[in-house]
Amino acid sequence: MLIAVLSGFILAAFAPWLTRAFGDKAGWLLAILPASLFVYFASFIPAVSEQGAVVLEYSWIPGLDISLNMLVDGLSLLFALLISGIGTFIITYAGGYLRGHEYLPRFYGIMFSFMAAMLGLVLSNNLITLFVFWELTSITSFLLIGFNHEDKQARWCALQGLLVTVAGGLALLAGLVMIGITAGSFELSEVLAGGDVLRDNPLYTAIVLLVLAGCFTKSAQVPFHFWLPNAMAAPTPVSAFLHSATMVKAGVYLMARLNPGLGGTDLWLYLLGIVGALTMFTGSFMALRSTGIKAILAYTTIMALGTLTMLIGIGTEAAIIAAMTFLLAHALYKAALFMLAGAVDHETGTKNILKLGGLRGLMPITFLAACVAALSLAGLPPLFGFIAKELMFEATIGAPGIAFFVSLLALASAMMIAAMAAVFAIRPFTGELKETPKTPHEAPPSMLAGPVVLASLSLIFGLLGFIPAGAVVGSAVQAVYGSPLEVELYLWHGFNLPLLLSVLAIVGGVVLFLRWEQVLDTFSRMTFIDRFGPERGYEKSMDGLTWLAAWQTRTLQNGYLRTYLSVTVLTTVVLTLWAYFVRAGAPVHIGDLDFTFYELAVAGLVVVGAIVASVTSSRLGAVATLGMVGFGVALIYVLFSAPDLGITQIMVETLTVILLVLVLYRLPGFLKLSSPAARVRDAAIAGSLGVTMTLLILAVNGVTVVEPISDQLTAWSYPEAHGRNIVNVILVDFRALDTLGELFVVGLAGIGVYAMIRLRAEDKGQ
Amino acid sequence: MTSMGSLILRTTARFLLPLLLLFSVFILLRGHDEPGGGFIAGLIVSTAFALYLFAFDVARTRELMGADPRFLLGLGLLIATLSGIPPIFFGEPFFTGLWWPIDVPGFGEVKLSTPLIFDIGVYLVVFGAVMTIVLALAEAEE
Amino acid sequence: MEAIMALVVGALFGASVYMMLRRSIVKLVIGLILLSNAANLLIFTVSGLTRGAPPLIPEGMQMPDGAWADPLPQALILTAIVIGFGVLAFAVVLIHRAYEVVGEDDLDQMRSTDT
Amino acid sequence: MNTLVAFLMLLGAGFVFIGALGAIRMPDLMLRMHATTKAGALGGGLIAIAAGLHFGEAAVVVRTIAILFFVVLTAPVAAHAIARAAYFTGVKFWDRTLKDEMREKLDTKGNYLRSGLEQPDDDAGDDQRG
Amino acid sequence: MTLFVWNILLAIAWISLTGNFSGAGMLTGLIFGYFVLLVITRVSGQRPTYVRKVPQIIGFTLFYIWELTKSNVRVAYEVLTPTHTMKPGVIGIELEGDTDAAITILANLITMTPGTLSLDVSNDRRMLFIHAMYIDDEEQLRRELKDLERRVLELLN
Amino acid sequence: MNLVVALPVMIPLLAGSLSLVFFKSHAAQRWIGVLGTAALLIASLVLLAKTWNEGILVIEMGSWPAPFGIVLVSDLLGAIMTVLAGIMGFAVAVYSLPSISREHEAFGYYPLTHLLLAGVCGAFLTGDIFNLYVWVEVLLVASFALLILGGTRGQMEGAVKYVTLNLFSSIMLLVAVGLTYGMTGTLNMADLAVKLPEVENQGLVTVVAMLFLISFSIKAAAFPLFFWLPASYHTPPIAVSALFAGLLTKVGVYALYRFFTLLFAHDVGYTHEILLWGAGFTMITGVLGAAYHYEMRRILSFHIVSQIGYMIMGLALFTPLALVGGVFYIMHHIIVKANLFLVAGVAYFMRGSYELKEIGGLWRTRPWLGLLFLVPAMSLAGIPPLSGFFGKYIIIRAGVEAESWGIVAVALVVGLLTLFSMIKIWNEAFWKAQPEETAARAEQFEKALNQRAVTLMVLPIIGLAIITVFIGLAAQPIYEIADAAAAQLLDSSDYIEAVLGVQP
Amino acid sequence: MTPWVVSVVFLLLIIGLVLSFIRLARGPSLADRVVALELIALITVALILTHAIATDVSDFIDVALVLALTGFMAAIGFARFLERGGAGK
Ligand code: NA
Ligand code: NA
Repeated sequence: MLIAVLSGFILAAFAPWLTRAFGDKAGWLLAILPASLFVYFASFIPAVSEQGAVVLEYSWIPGLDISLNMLVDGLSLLFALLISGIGTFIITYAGGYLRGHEYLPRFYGIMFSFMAAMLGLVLSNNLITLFVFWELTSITSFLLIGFNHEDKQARWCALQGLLVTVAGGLALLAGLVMIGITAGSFELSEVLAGGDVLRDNPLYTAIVLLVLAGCFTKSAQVPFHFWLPNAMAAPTPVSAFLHSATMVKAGVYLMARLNPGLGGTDLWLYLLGIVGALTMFTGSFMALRSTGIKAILAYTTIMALGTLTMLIGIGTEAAIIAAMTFLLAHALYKAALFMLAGAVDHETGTKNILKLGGLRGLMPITFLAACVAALSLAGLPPLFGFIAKELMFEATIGAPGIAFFVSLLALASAMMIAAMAAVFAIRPFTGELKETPKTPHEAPPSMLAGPVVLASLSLIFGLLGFIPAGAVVGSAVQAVYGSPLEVELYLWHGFNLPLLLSVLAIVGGVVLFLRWEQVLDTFSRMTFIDRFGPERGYEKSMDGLTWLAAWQTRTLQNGYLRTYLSVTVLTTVVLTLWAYFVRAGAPVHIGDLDFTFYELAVAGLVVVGAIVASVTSSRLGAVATLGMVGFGVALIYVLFSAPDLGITQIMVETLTVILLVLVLYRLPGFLKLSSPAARVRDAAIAGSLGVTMTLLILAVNGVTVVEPISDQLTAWSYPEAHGRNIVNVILVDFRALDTLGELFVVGLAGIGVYAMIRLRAEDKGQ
Repeated sequence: MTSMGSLILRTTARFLLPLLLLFSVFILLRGHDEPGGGFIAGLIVSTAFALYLFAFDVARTRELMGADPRFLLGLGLLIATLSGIPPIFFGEPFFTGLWWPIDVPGFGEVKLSTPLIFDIGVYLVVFGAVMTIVLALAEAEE
Repeated sequence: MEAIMALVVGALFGASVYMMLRRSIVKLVIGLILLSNAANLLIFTVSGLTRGAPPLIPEGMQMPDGAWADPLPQALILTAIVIGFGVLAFAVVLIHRAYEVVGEDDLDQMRSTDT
Repeated sequence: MNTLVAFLMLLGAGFVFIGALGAIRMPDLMLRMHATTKAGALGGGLIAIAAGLHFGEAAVVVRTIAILFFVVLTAPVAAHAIARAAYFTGVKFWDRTLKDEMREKLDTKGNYLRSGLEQPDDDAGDDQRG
Repeated sequence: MTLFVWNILLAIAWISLTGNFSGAGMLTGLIFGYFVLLVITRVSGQRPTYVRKVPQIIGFTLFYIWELTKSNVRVAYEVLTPTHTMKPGVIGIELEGDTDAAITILANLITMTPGTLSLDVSNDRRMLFIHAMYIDDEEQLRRELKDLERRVLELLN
Repeated sequence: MNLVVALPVMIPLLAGSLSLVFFKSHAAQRWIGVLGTAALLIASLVLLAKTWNEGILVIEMGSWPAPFGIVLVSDLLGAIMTVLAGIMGFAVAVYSLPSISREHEAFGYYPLTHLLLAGVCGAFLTGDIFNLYVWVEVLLVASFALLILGGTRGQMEGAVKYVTLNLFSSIMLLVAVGLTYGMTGTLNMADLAVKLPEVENQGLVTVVAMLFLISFSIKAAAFPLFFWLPASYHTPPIAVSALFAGLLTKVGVYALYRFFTLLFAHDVGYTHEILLWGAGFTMITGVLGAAYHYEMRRILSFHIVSQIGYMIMGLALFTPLALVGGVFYIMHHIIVKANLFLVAGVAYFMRGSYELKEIGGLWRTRPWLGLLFLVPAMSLAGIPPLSGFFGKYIIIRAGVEAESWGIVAVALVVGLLTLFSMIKIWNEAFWKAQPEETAARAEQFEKALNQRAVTLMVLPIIGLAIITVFIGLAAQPIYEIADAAAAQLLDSSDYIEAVLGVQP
Repeated sequence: MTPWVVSVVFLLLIIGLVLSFIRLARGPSLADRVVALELIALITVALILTHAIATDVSDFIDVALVLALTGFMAAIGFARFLERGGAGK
């Protein structure tokens, strides 16, 4: 199983090479993998039907509770079959659609990675592994959406899709981690078995909100739906795959997957039910406003995602059955429709439905398949879509608390979708042939195989509902509902409210279709939707981010060294003094005030010298004063028993002065550059550091050290280290490593100075 | 011509140079027992050559030094680092002092040792580094 | 005496930071030199001040006579002085080159790399 | 012996004090240098001798002699260097300065100083530096 | 020859520094001195000719210190009295000696004697310019300086 | 006695000295460059293996027993950091062969690199606080010199800020070391771990801890002390930037880890709370800076800052898992961040600019470079299954467990913004077509491209990318090492016993 | 050594130091400052020697020796600076 899941990644590495090697036939060849995977997954059907769920164990990072365990149950199997099944057709389709395209080889590479990621996502039994694959789908779909990357629009759309889904993904990660910690396990099979632990935990609300943030963004729920139509920038095979069975369904998958663990509460019901219903309605409405064939399909996808979310939220038996049925139905017709749309686009060169017409004669197979798939989309018998729609109405009617609201929105959506299905299936193909950029003719077999098969399946499943019911939908429902349910799918449920609603929907759809151009005209004048929609929100927040980033960076990183230094010094002062007063209780130990007048005088001269150096207006005067301060410091060392320090200080001071003199001779004199106010401010900052240091010394002055390590060093100095100058012995023996480092500092400074002076590259600045 | 044309300074520099050189060796060797050591000695010898540089010019100073100061710098670092290695052949950690006390006439007991070699490395590094800097600066000026 | 030295060290820190906050790169480097001195004196002070007793072992003895100043801080300071010297030699030349390249002694003219 | 040491110390300190006072009181650079160079060097030297006498050990004595030697050797050289440089850069003299024989013989452009004793055919540009 | 003197001098300096006045000390000093000279004299054309006689150096050092003391008294008087009686000026002194050592020693001595300060030697080494505190009696001053020069040259020859 | 503990310091010191002795021979320097760093890498791997097998290793330099002499100590954290330094050193040495100009070589590029590594390894391994100061200075001065190699105006201006602020940091470190000695009379870290708790006024210990915190936070470029980094890191040759990016700030982070687990764990509620706030702001300010910029090296530089926040967050939360996360994050980050700079360098060699607005079309012509960019870029952004994800995951999980919601939220949002700026680079440099205005220059650079040079530059990139993928896919062994390292950090007794030879 | 002698000597030297410092700070020309610095170096030599006598520790004399040897270097450096045309204002 693990190999099956990861095989996509492996093939991805070789796909570009294979594509180049096999040229036009590569699509067929490469499709063997998803096809075999389909067969492989199908082989699990009996076991799953029997046992409900199979967990296959593979370890990965046990220390972090991350495993590669695979959970094969009805839900994951349904998805796995869709992914591999539809994937098979997509791969062949892409071979035709992108024939000879410069990027076809890498396209296959990304596509297989994406497929593998999707499989991993739906099959993972581990929350974190699931997330790993979740993010991989985001990234790979980013690469797919931005496939035509030299087009600015495509890049923008890809980025948008990525940011929205990854933003949600990060929330999801937090939610999943919380689930894992709360439930005490990161294995789905265990988490879902103990749903009450989650629901009773105080973190439950947070978990739900975080997880749903991930699911809603991924599955394009209102108000995050805007990225999805933009993702149409991708080539059609990608759209078909992303929107029918995979990427966008990941959110739905996860909601369904976690339903046994998180569902069954009011929060879940209202959030999913209402957001889903609104999404459903928004999708339908926006579809009705659109003229691009891919845009229409994108909005109907949003509708479908909303529907699924709503159904999972409702969570009744009927709703779950409806959800899984709808899921399958949608995957079948939507993939077909996308591929057909691509075929039309590919052959005519336009996506605008208003510019298409009369293709029936030239593209008969396309037309036929489009009709079947569209009928399923519209929810007309005898297609599988009809069954799904019936079940949906049944579920909305039975929804606890929000039945009226969701039923109403469902009806409205159904009408609009029926209309759009008709628009899609009829307008491009009927009427008189219109002038298009390319001369249209029927698409090649590689591009028609998928739609034809999938459309046929819509028909077959509609007529023979027991096939899907028995094979996977039933198991999937069981997985989502949390316990086994009887699932039967037929076209005819008798005369009941759902049927009435269906009829209403179709009638309304027909009306809308007939007056579509008027409707379109009216709706497209409602531009406020574009101006105030959530996409504006995205744009505004991107602008805000840009502004904030610019403002913050220019403010903080403003280029003024003294700002940097002031901030650094003040941070030092505040943190140190705060701790000094609050934690240490402001200790001050003056100690004995024993000093001679000359010690005092030397100390005073050092201070006065430092102050004079810092205010003098003569550059070399400052250097000379510095020299004096240096001699003063040397005197202090000598006065307090440090002859070596005295000598070193004197030598270093002398050399420093020499260096300064050598260097400064080209530099101009000081100018009074700063204002008096600035000088006062700087004096305050500088003074605060001075006060801090004084206080620190006075505080530490009070600590008596019992036995410093230097006592032992002194004792060893002569007998063990053969030296009478203990300081020198420390330097060359006890702490030779310090001195070695010190040497390298001096040496490095030498090299650095040499390089700086001698290596004068062209000045590339300004 | 260089502007530093003081005959008095040149003469003094020539006179002081050997004295300072000798003094630096003295400071180096006795550092272990009295104030001094490689670092101070290195600075003194650098001062001596800096004086010479001030009195004459870069070319003459380089000529007098013989080796490129950067070589002395590297050599000093190498000596200092290598001085820490012999003890490992006696099963001791790096920088363990090895002592070969020799009664050198005129200096009493001269304690030839790895710390002394280390200190000689220090001396060379300081000398090399300071002269690298000073000469580079003086050259840049000229 | 430690208390007085505490004031000296504080004043040195203050003066050096004040210099570093000027716009002149020359003052900046002088400030750095003072700062280094200040830190060394701080170590010297907090380790305790001893008069007239350098940490040297007289001939014929195994230990210093009577009291002696703690040699370890002295060794540390010596190392720090040398390191400071190396670093400052670099800094001194750096400002020299920065001046040559930028043509100004004014730090405010050196902002092209930040934003 | 102690008295001698004390005397030398006091004398030395006195000279140093006078030198410093001169540095404050004298009206121009050259005159200040007359004070500091001599008084400082002698003062320092006397105290060095005092130290040598005080300790009385050979090792210390030679060191104090070395101090004396170096002080006395380097002080005039430093003074010369500063005075010469200051002169070349046109330092202001006290307004009661009587004459300056050097000014007209100095070619500041090439820092060339003539003696005024040259034969007309002497090559003025010939530099005899060693 | 001069090199050998130098070597001896360095050896003396060495034993002075080490305080080890033994034959062995002298030997070590000679060895180190030799190495120092080895380093120094690799540059040709600067064979030192400064010093010939060690005792003369010592004698002259005493003279030097004496001159130093005199000059200080003079300056001290000027500094300590409230009014300035100086008559300063710059004058040129013709030089007789022409070795580096002679000129340098003379110039330094002049700096250390009362009221005079060497400024510079002309490039042809024939004239020493000095700053003097009192040039009211210029001839007297020149005479004194000539006398000093004679002593220096005597010492050196 | 464990000689191997000192080898990661001694090898680069020797290599550096030798390079200086042979400063006239470029060939010798190059060979020493590659062989020396390779030796360092091997030695550090041996050290890690030995530390893993035998526990904390100690060498008493000069045979003087702790706490009197200086000891080098290799615990797992130290050994891990050393290995990372070895990897970086070797990768950059190879990368430098074609990318560093002859002139730079002539002026000490190789010895400077060795000595930088020596300083870094010394800082990682030393068990003595003053010795740490010394090594920090070594690496600092080496970095100064590397930073100005080339002498452009930008380098000079950046260096003035870099030098000033880092010197201030060093001075504060020195002051803190001095105060510590004044309070305890010892410098040995293990000894301090014993003696600091004996100081009567524990508040005073906190005060000194603050000074260490300031100093190391400047080195680590934490908020609000990071200014030096974005001002300078984008100015030197790219190989140098990569080395800096990978290693330098990590020394600060390492020191924070060492000090605030071993020495200053007495007032965690106070000190680590400050660290936590710092971590949060560091993440945010850094990532916003990156969002603002359009020059690759500047973007990457600000990301260094931002990522430091995660590492400090691991320390600040101060739970076992958080420390694991922090250690894991450090390991991941060093590899990834350096690699990004290296990739940017290759892009530069192909297009002649680091400005995103001036380059493009790389994905079209050089898809392999795109993949090599994506690996570290996505890892940096925390995209699974690359190394960065697991680091982030562990830290976030630790944050959730500690119920520090604020910092978790910040960490997540910053992850998103990191992705944003990585994608910005991707979109502009790789996806966008080469802009017309700069096409001529790009063509010129393409023409001048030397295939062998590109190969040499790409090899280390591939190597680092493989490590990134490996840390991700085979996270378990890395996790185990990080876990053991964190355990050593949390329980100092092993460290103290290994160094002082007595039970604390 | 008699304490009062030491005190007087210190006093004179310290006053000298202060006076030189005033000259150092006031200038006016760079040469004046350098002369003052020279003098300060000399006074420092004297102070160290006095301290050695006062504490009876001869080791401090080495410090004075080094200072006597190298103290004039700063002056030479400044002189060179002046001659090179650095107009230190
Ligand atoms: Na005179
Ligand atoms: Na970094």
